[in-house]
Amino acid sequence: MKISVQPEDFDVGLEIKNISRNNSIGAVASFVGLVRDVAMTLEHYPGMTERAIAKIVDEAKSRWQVIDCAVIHRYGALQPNDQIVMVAVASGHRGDAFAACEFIMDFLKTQAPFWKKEQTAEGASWVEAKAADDKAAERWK
Amino acid sequence: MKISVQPEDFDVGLEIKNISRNNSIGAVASFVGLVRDVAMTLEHYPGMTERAIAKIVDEAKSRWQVIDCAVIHRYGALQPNDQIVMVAVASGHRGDAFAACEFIMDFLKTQAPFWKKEQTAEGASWVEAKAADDKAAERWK
Amino acid sequence: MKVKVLYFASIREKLGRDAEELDLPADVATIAALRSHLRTRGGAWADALAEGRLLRAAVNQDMAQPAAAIKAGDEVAFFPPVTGG
Amino acid sequence: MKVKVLYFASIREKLGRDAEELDLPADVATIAALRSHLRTRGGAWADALAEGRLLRAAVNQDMAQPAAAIKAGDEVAFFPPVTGG
Repeated sequence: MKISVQPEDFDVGLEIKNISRNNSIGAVASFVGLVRDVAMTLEHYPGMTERAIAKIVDEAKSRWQVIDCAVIHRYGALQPNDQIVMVAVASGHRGDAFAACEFIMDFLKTQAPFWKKEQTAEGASWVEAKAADDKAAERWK
Repeated sequence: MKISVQPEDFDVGLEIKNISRNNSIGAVASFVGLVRDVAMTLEHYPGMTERAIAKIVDEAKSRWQVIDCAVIHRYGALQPNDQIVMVAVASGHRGDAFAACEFIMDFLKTQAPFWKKEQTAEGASWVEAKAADDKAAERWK
Repeated sequence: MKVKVLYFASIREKLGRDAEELDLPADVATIAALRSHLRTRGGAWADALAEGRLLRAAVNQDMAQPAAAIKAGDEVAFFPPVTGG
Repeated sequence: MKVKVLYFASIREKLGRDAEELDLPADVATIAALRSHLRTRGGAWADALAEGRLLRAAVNQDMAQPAAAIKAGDEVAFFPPVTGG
């Protein structure tokens, strides 16, 4: 189980390998979120961030078979096409791996204290939270 | 768009990178299937396999925003913990990436002509298709 | 009517054959008809292709239902339900 | 009752402050009460913490509802809805 909040980039392939070293694992689902067209700075709440992610992961483990998982979220200045976040879940079964991975991402979006500030030509502006993200999290209830 | 049916191992991290080089991509969902405890040989139907996968990918593209994707399936002799299959889908949005990736995996399981023969201590035996796999594919209708 | 027939996995092993060229009578014009036609060979053929067995088929490398038509030059395949992924 | 209060993102910028130690009156014992208490400072405080604004709060690094209790020694945080991932 790895949870990391860091400014450095990460290697998804390596993280997937690290959680796959076990013959009971038949399925690894993963997700990478990337910066699209606009550079941004990600602020977070040190301490609470790791704690919020750990709670989301624990909730996922109580719902599905999660043999191992890795969650990495970056903060600081990020450029277009940079990786922002990754979630990888290893399980015996693909249904569990997919569900737990998507669940963790949906809750990261609404429960983990990160805030994006975009740098556009007109200046910097805070990204507004999306109603679609609340909806995505609500459907797991 | 990459579809490959091959005996060689693959590098998931590299494949994810290859389909992520585009500023309109905000989300990459991926899946890796691994051999669990029992060594096996995978037989396939050359020609039809690639064709069946291409049809599944086309169907996914008609349903969700798929900017790029990679599907690799191995055949031949595989040992415990070896990688069997990977699907990675790049999209602007995470909901589309997850749905398309899971859809492709579910249909691979029921529509792509591969057959597993396991080598147990008691000898070799063909793996039986699972009703759960038919169900997983049916829920997309 | 000449067709090519392929067999895979457990079917291939039971029949001891992975492919053959056949010249079919005109009335053997669907997957289902070809399957019963092959069963008349008896022995392993009657067993491996028995009605009760769950089999899949493809015509020209596309999954096909029992009622699917077969025409001259087609590549037909019989195999068990797939188990990849 | 002494507590630590943290501000993040747009709230932090509007208030020009990221953290402070406060000694609260005994009747300021919930998130909602602390929020109105801070609004009485007026200016940017009245604006950034106005009732109509969508704000989130945490007590001791756990997301907390407006009615959540605050006790001495707590770390309380105010911030806008999160936008990570």
